[in-house]
Amino acid sequence: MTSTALNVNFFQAKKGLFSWIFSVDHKRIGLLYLYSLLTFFLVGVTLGVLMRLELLNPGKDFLEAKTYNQIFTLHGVIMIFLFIIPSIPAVFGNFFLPIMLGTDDVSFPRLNLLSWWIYIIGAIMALSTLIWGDGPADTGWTFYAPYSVKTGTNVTMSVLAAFVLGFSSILTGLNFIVTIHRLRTPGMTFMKMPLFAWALYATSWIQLLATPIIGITLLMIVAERFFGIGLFDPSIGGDPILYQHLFWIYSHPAVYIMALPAFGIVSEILPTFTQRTIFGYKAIAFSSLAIAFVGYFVWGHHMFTAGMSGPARIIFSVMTFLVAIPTAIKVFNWVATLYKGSIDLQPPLLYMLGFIFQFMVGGLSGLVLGALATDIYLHDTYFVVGHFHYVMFGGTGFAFFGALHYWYPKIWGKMYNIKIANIAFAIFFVGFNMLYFPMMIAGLMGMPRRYYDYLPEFHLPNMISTFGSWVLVTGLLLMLGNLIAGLRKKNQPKVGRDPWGGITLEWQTLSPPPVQNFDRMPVLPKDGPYDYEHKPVIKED
Amino acid sequence: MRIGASTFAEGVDLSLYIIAGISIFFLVGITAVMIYFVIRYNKKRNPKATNIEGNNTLEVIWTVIPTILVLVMFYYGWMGYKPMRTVPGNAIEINAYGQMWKFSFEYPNGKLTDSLVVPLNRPVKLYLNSRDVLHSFYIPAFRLKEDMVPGGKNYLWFEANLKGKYDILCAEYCGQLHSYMLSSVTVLPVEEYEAWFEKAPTITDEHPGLTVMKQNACLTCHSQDGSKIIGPSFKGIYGHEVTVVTDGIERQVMVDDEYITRSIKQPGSDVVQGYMNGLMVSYENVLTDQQIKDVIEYIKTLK
Amino acid sequence: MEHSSGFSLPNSGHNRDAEASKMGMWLFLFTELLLFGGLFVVYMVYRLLNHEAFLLSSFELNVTMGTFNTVVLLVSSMTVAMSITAIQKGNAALSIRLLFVTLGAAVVFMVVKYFEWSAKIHHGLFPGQLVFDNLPKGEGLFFFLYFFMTGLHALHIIIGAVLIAVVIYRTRKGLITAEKYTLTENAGLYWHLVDLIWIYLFPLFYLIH
Amino acid sequence: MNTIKQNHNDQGHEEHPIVSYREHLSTLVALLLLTVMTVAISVFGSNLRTLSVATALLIASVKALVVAYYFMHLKYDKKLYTWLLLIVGVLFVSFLILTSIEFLNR
Ligand code: HEA
Ligand code: HEA
Ligand code: HEC
Ligand code: CUA
Ligand SMILES: [Cu+2]
Repeated sequence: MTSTALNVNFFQAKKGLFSWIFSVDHKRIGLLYLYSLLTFFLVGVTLGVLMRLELLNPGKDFLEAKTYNQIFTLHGVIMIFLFIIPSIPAVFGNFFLPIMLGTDDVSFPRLNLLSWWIYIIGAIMALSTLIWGDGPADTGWTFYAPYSVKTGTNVTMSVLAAFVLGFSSILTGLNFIVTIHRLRTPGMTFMKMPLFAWALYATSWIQLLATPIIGITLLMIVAERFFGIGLFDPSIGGDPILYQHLFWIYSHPAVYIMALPAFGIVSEILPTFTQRTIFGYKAIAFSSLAIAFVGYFVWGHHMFTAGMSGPARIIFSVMTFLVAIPTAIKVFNWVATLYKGSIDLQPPLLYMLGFIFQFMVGGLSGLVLGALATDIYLHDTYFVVGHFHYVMFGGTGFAFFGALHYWYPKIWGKMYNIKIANIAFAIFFVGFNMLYFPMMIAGLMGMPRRYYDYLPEFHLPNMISTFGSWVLVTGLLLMLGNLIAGLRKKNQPKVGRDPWGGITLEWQTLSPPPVQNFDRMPVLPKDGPYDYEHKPVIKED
Repeated sequence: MRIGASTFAEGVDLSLYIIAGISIFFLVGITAVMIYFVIRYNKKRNPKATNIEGNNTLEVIWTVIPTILVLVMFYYGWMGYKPMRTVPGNAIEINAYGQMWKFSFEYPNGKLTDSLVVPLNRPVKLYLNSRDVLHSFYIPAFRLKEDMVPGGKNYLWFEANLKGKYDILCAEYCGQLHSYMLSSVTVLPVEEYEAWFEKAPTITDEHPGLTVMKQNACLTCHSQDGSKIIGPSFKGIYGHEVTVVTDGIERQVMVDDEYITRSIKQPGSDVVQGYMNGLMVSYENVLTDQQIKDVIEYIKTLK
Repeated sequence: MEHSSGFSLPNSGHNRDAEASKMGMWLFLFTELLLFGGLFVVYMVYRLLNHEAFLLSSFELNVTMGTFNTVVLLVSSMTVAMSITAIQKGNAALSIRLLFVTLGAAVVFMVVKYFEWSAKIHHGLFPGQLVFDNLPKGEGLFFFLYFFMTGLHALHIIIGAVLIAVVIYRTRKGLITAEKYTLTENAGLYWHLVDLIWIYLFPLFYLIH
Repeated sequence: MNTIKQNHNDQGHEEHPIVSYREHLSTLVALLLLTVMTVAISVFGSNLRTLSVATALLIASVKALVVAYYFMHLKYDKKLYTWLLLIVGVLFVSFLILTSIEFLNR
């Protein structure tokens, strides 16, 4: 490594495309992820809006049944594997974990770059199914056998894409665990680590220990399609339910890969905008580990109607309820953090309040699904669709955009228009609830999911939902437009090191940070990362 | 929610109300507290924050209370579900089949139907089978759902307690026309049911081959008018050549009785070019030789 | 401007950190364990469902060859472990020699494997072959799993062997020394994992009758 | 201009005890003995049936632990690694237990 000036920021250090796509700087890699992720997000979201259009009225509107099936599958695959699983860890984890730990990079910078490349390769594989053969898979993102083995669409390629993307996820997780163990700045014990780092730590363990299972499962689907032997087919003694077990052994823990980093974001943003220490640091930190661990033993709740044995249904139902407890603990601690704070209602905090509300709706509807009697009724209906959009989009998605608003000045050294950001949030919030709440109603009325067409009695909720999607589109475009406009505006006043008054280490350095992250030795607050009592004075220069 | 028409509805609805009640209580309560805090402790009103590190008593309280509530939820869920798996001994036993994209039912006396008719206030047990991929047998009004797994031994039972006609839907994604895999269940008073049950199927002047095809869902994949659905259309194929792939080698065959029989019994042996192997399952053990003959006769008439 | 000159962060991701590399390797090994773990779950379930068929099919496998390969792998594990001791003591030549023994063992293992597989394929037991397609219920699963799991394991042997070859090359070049032998250690860990998995594959496929 | 000098020295280099050749050799001998044992049980104890599978797996686990403990240096490394390996083991075994509960009660 050559020596670089301390106050040259990481944007200026080198120029040109290659200095980005082959950069080993964690900040640049984080931004690479951000740009690629947002691109795929827009593709996924466009597919979502198409589906809503088709579902506006019963009967055929403008899509073929098969096309519709391919669209929701691709929508699911993109949103899960390309957007929500990598989202917060790969973008903000990469960018901010090393800075928050007071170091200059992750433990394996080159491996980090490799993860991004693998991610891109996987993404290209997934999207390539659009243009050749019989089009994208039409199986649903769950790839349930035996249909996934029989259909003529490009299942093999989609499945291999998910396999490759899994590797990227594993390598990122591995990198973060080692970084957290090895590179904390002296004096930062585990109990003085920011909660975002804790959340990433728990997440990384899930990425590491759950992803291989889906990898091997998907390989078996490929082998089965290749040799046509019916590994999950009863005609040679196999069992189709076994595939579902293997799939969910990964995919349930994976929902916590999506949720835990978002919890970390909330735990960062709340103290900053209340200017007080977080309530119950230890409870929040350890509940992440508890969720990660217990989350491994609940996968069966996706299969209550699949013909599982009685005892298994009961065990999985109990475990599902137990995993809700640590989440409840977190919610209570967050709300308690607002108590006697000095609250500054800026856009990032708005997103967090939206997060807490919507995540509660999603999480509590998860409890409805966790109970045996009600799940028998609601399984594979739009109630489930409502549930997971509330937790994934209303939860993690909102946390992602909140984080973007929070760290925006640090990453780019500029500021967006706060007023427009607030308005965009309001539209976004209203649109979101208008889009997804009616889905839960439709589900309660008994409308199954993955339906290209529906009975007339479900018309009203579907119509409202489609209108909601248009409101949501408006909000999202306004939000992104505002953020982009903020970057392009010339001659704005420079934001300082610490525009929001936060005290975790990233606020002690320049905005944007220099290549080596710090231009002076960061100072740890006396009692833990949120010790606003002894708020370090951050000198501008 | 729809009105419940089976004995399970009460238990399911009760657990739904309990869980939803507790949930709404927490949702509204927490949201209200949140909004109150945001207003009460706004920067303007409260310029100086008070640092509170935490409170162990509170942590214990809000761990224990949700744990209890959650176990209550589990209990009601379990109690609502338990009767679904305890089948009374005197239940009427019916075989239910799912296949792409049609339900069919076989009554103890051999009667075949594609919609279900059941007596009021009498337990009925369905054995769930699938001929191809996963399906799920869903009657919202009965609060019942159970997957049809190929080779599986899944079952369900119910006792309808309200007269009427209710939807049956397929709730597990099963391919192109999944959303059209619908049927209905009619609940009749016992006497009417018995009269229906004894009645022989009405004789129509429909071609027997067409009846066989309707009963076996052939027409969900094969059209009679030349359009392509999942499989090739039957229109005008008899007596013409088609290109098929046999063990990876393309060849031309004449569509005759022998070829059609083979296509029905071993659809994988000659796969029509441009179509996917494995979608059509073998009907070797489903159709009798006479029925296959009828089908062939009928295909001949489609010019 | 007030910067402390010559300032450097106490911990850096760009420094050489032997402990971090080792930790990374262990974490990677965990993922490998669970990759095979998924297959073991499949194996267990299908064995529960098709008990007799699995017993019958396992007679097709050659216990002598399996035992021989087990011994080969165990010996090679020891030589890798010893090569670390050698390099720690500064004896590069010995370390290289021991690694060559390991490499030889890998080749022997693969040759034996080749004979086993070709015998099975000769009998038409490979998925897609005629005999395989007509096997009774359950036996097909056994052979599918046999080929899938031992095949994946063989792939790991090859990767491990390449890794060891790299270590040999770098030791020769003097890039691995008594002070700096992380690569040897990590290659060793990987190789032991390959051995560890075989320790389970062997009884599950060869010894269940 | 002020610059950061990247230092290339080792970070947290811990002392590594050197394991003797002797210890490795005796480990191998132990492993070989265990192998002979399993094969013998399986070949000569065929009337034990399921029992023999259980013992075979038990012996395999002992072997695996020996490999991990001596060859893979867990004995000399930080306790952290042993703990992590145990957690992974527990996790995997619970997957096995949960799935077998499900399939045995069908
Ligand atoms: C971010 C992703 C995410 C998260 C965090 C969750 C969280 C939870 N999920 Fe969800 N889930 C999905 C994503 C997620 N889920 C997806 C994608 C699917 C569908 C997959 C598919 O089939 O395609 C799904 C499906 C799904 C099912 C299967 C439904 C079916 O198909 O039949 C079930 C059933 O139990 C379930 C339950 C739960 C529960 C109990 C939680 C819990 O963790 C929630 C805990 C949170 C709370 C409880 C709220 C906060 C707490 C309070 C407000 C305090 C008060 C609380 C109490 C009194 C307890 N989920
Ligand atoms: C993070 C995850 C995520 C997100 C964010 C979304 C977002 C959306 N999803 Fe979601 N969805 C899933 C994950 C997600 N989805 C998953 C996993 C499934 C299950 C798939 C399966 O069954 O296998 C699913 C299934 C699913 C269904 C059920 C399909 C069915 O069962 O038949 C529907 C139906 O309406 C739907 C709708 C939408 C809509 C309207 C959005 C909206 O959020 C979209 C909102 C749109 C905007 C906010 C604006 C977008 C901007 C533009 C349109 C401009 C484009 C501009 C340019 C390209 C320059 N989704
Ligand atoms: C799930 C869809 C599906 C169902 C149901 C189905 N088929 Fe098919 N069928 C196909 C497909 C796909 C092909 C073409 C591939 C092949 O030959 O296997 C085909 C091919 C055929 C052919 C050969 C057609 C030709 O043009 O050469 C005949 C005859 C046939 N089916 C008859 C039937 C009959 C009779 C039934 C009902 C008892 C039936 N099929 C039910 C999907 C289906
Ligand atoms: Cu049958 Cu969906
Ligand atoms: Cu889940």
